Amino acid sequence: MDIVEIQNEIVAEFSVLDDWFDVYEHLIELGRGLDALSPEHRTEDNAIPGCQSNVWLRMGMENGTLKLEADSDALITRGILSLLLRVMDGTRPEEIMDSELFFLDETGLSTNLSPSRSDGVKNIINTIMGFVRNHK
Amino acid sequence: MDIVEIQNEIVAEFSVLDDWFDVYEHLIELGRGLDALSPEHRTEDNAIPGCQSNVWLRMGMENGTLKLEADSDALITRGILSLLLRVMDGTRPEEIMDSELFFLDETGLSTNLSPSRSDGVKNIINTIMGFVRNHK
Amino acid sequence: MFDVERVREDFPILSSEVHGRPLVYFDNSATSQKPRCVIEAVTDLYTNHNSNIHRGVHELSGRCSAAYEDARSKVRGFINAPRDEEVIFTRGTTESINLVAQSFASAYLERGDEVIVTDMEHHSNIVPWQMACERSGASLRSMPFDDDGNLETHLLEEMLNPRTRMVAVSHVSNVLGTVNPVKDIASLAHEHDVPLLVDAAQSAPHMKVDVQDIDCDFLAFSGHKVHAETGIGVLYGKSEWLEDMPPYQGGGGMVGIVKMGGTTYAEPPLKFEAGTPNYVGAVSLSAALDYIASLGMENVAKHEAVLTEHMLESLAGFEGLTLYGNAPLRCPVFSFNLDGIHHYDAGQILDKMGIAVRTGTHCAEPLMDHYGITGNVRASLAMYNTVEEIDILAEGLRKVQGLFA
Amino acid sequence: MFDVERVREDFPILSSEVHGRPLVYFDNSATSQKPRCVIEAVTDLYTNHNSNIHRGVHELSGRCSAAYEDARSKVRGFINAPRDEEVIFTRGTTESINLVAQSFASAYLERGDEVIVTDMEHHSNIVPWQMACERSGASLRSMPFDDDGNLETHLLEEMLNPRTRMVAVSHVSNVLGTVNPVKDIASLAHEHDVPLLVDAAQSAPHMKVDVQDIDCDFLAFSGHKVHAETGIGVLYGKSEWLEDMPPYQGGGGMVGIVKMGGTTYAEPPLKFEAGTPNYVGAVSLSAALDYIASLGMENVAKHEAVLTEHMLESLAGFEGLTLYGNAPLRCPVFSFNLDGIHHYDAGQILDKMGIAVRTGTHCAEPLMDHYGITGNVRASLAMYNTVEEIDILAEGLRKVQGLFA
Ligand SMILES: Cc1ncc(COP(=O)(O)O)c(C=O)c1O
Ligand SMILES: Cc1ncc(COP(=O)(O)O)c(C=O)c1O
Repeated sequence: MDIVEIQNEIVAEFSVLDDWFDVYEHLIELGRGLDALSPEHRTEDNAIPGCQSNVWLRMGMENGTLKLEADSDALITRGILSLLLRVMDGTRPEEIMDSELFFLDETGLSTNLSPSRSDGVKNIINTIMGFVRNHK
Repeated sequence: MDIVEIQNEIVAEFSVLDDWFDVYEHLIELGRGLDALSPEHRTEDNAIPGCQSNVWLRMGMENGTLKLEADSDALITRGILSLLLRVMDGTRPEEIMDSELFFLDETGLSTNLSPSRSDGVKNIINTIMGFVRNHK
Repeated sequence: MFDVERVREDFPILSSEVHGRPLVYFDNSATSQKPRCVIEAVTDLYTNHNSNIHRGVHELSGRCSAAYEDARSKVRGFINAPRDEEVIFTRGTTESINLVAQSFASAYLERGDEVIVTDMEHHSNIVPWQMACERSGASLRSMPFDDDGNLETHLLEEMLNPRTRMVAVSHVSNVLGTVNPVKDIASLAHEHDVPLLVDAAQSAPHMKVDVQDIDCDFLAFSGHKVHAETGIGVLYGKSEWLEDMPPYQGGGGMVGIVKMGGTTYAEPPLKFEAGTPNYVGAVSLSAALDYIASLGMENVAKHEAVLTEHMLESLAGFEGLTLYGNAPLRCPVFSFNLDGIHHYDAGQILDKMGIAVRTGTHCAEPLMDHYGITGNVRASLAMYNTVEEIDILAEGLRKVQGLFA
Repeated sequence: MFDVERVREDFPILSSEVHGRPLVYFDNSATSQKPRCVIEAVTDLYTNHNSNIHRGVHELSGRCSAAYEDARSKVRGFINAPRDEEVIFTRGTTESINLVAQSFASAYLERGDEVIVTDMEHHSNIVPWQMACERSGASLRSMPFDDDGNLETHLLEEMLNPRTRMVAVSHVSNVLGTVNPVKDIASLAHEHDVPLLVDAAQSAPHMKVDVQDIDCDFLAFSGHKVHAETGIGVLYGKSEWLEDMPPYQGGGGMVGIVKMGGTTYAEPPLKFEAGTPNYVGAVSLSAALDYIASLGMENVAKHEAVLTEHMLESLAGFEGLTLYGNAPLRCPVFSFNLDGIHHYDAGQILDKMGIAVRTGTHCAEPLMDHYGITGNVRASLAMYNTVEEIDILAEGLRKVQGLFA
């Protein structure tokens, strides 16, 4: 699946959820499923500033694709991180840069998250995009 | 005339004036009639702070009555000073302290003067009253 | 009597909905909501009277100057200060404390001197002192508190020494709700000839604050936390200090005579109010204090005592919840964590139910360090909150627990 | 096109009467009036959205945080700053300049260094530098101006020397209306590696201010002078300076990690915004800038050019009147005296005719000293003033002369 197809899949997955309660339940479930970052990588250097929970990103390149790991101490944030990983981990930088990141809007997650929270997500995405630009 | 009678006289004098224009004309006339304070008495020490024009007061006691001299570089202010002199100069401290100072309100001068200007007049009166209290 | 439903009608925002649910506003320690009379005072000023103050010769300027000075008198009465001249308008508590820390520090703080704060302070009563200490070579000491949220005031006696120059303490903790014994602290400090600054940001909305009764040397609070506009605050200072202290900011309004070669300064309070002051904010504060007076602070306090009791009952029996702070004397500020659930997760879910709480460190990291936590959930109440809203919160917390179970 | 009558309808206060006469508001340099949309933005915020910003987890806080940061972007656009992070919200011009004077001074000013201002500055761009010089042992130098109100910029070249650390100049004089050649001053200062601060308090309401075109290092202006609320202002600073400079005030919102033993600071702009910022003021500024944009600053300037021409014609032929300042490039600020009539006397009579002017020194005593006067009468115009109002002023001045003849 390419980056568009994965996002469409996520949009479809969220479209069957009835209300915010189900959405959050799903995010929590996704958050539970996210692999933890080992403590030695939860460093100051890997931390994203401006989020209301601690968020750590570990980024690298493997065989020409982005290797992305992420963690947070808050479960809902982990759920969002798991979606970002699904879309971007293992994807080629060019592909990431050439595509729109539309799933947050189309799932309604960006309006569901209040502005200051989507600011946090924006910081995370900006950090990833910065890395990606430097490694294309 | 005692301090009440003088004030009544002033109130009567202003009551015949038709509008603010006449009132100011009269104040200016009164201002012109006020004796100037000689330059050596227009000192920092005799200056009243918080007025929008320079105001100087020279106070002393003569035969048990208040000796009041005053000046300003603005003519309307001089007019008001001349009224204050008429009421208080040559009056015994006890008499000043025992009487109401009602002429500003009853002539309408205190509403005619906008709040910040009557603040200036208030400062002048407070300064005089302070002196009077210390010399009764 | 205090009729909370009638009071609520005075606050337009309280009838709004958030995420389709009636707003339950429990973030009052961050900022308070405004009664209609405050909003209208602002509108009226801009619509009918607006003009800059400071010796304007014209009518509008006179009106606004008078309104500004009336507001100062109103504040004087609110905190029972002896003189209007002891009331300085600032942007808020933070600026008030910075004013003292900077102006006081440059006058009195020297290398080796000490300033005492407490471990439960808001950053705004820590960082200004750290900066002042750094500039002057003084050092900062901090009074600890126990797990119930009571200051260990018995330690103050031995912390005070001939090098102590200032004690700065919050009247009420913005996390624990503890009402600190500032009156005792003042008398202890004064025995050592040390002045006391009281951060009244969290007490002013809830109780009668009396600077003469406390006998503090400085006291700071924010307009926006007592139902006035944002951008206005107060510093009370005893005249003897204000007259001695150098000015804080320079500019229009705070001067005597200005020459390039040297400038003389106005008397307090003007000496400390450089530039166009927020006279509209001051007028809104005046309206807010009138509003509080019309209800009666003692009635507000009585109503809030009922809320406090209900909240404590509700949270005490709550399984899987840790409440921080349990002081005998407290204001309606409650902070807690649900076991195993991140405060941010909890806050997000509560938000979806229309319940506005704050999560995180509440600008009190040393306090969080005391408990070894990264943050918590804070529900802070005001005069317009109700027992029913507390029940909605409890219900909400149970839902949160369910979601994360 | 610019229809002044329609514009006037947007400003509720302009239809009011003072002393039974239609208000002629000519005190715009002191503060400007507010269009309905600004007043309504404030009301709307307090009625529907109000909450403190800074990492609030709930909806209202999110809305206000977003509105605050949007306002920052709006300001960035208004002054054409490269980055949002270069825009700091303050209480007003005075605080902006004090921020630079204090924070910059503690980082860069040393004994023997020099700061250059001008003889036509507002006290708010003099006294902060005097205070900074006094603290650091630096000295203040001042660029003179000629009787027409033109800065003697040819002297700047020789005033600049290796000890010069800052040049601080007003963009537009608040007494003479002179538009100073800040772009030339910037390039001259930069040739000597000296930063330039521009006091744009009086230019921002009247002309396009472009920090990149000027290439200034700092620029300050006040919200209340561009039709926004009182209590909000702006400091623009180039990132390289802001990153280097130590913080100004300490408190909530401007920190990284706070420990009693030491604190780290946030990045700019937050580093310079301690405490609850005036987010409502910022939102009102955003609304005011939108309003100005909807009219088009170039249209405002064109209308004001017509007013300026009419005023100059009116005053040039006026017998017994001395006009101060006659610069080729000017904003609609006019100050004058009637021969033999004290400015305060004149102002009081004009007030009675509904004409609001300011009298006195206008916080510019060194300027008054240049002309050897104790003050003058200032008529300062804004976009909503009309040619007819100028005629009313002229008529009023004749009446004043009559009264005092
Ligand atoms: C040129 C100039 N600078 C600074 C100021 C000070 O502005 P504020 O009082 O808003 O801080 C003014 C306002 O009068 C001014 O005209
Ligand atoms: C105890 C305490 N001190 C100081 C402050 C800072 O107040 P402001 O942000 O209004 O300056 C607060 C507000 O959060 C507070 O709760």
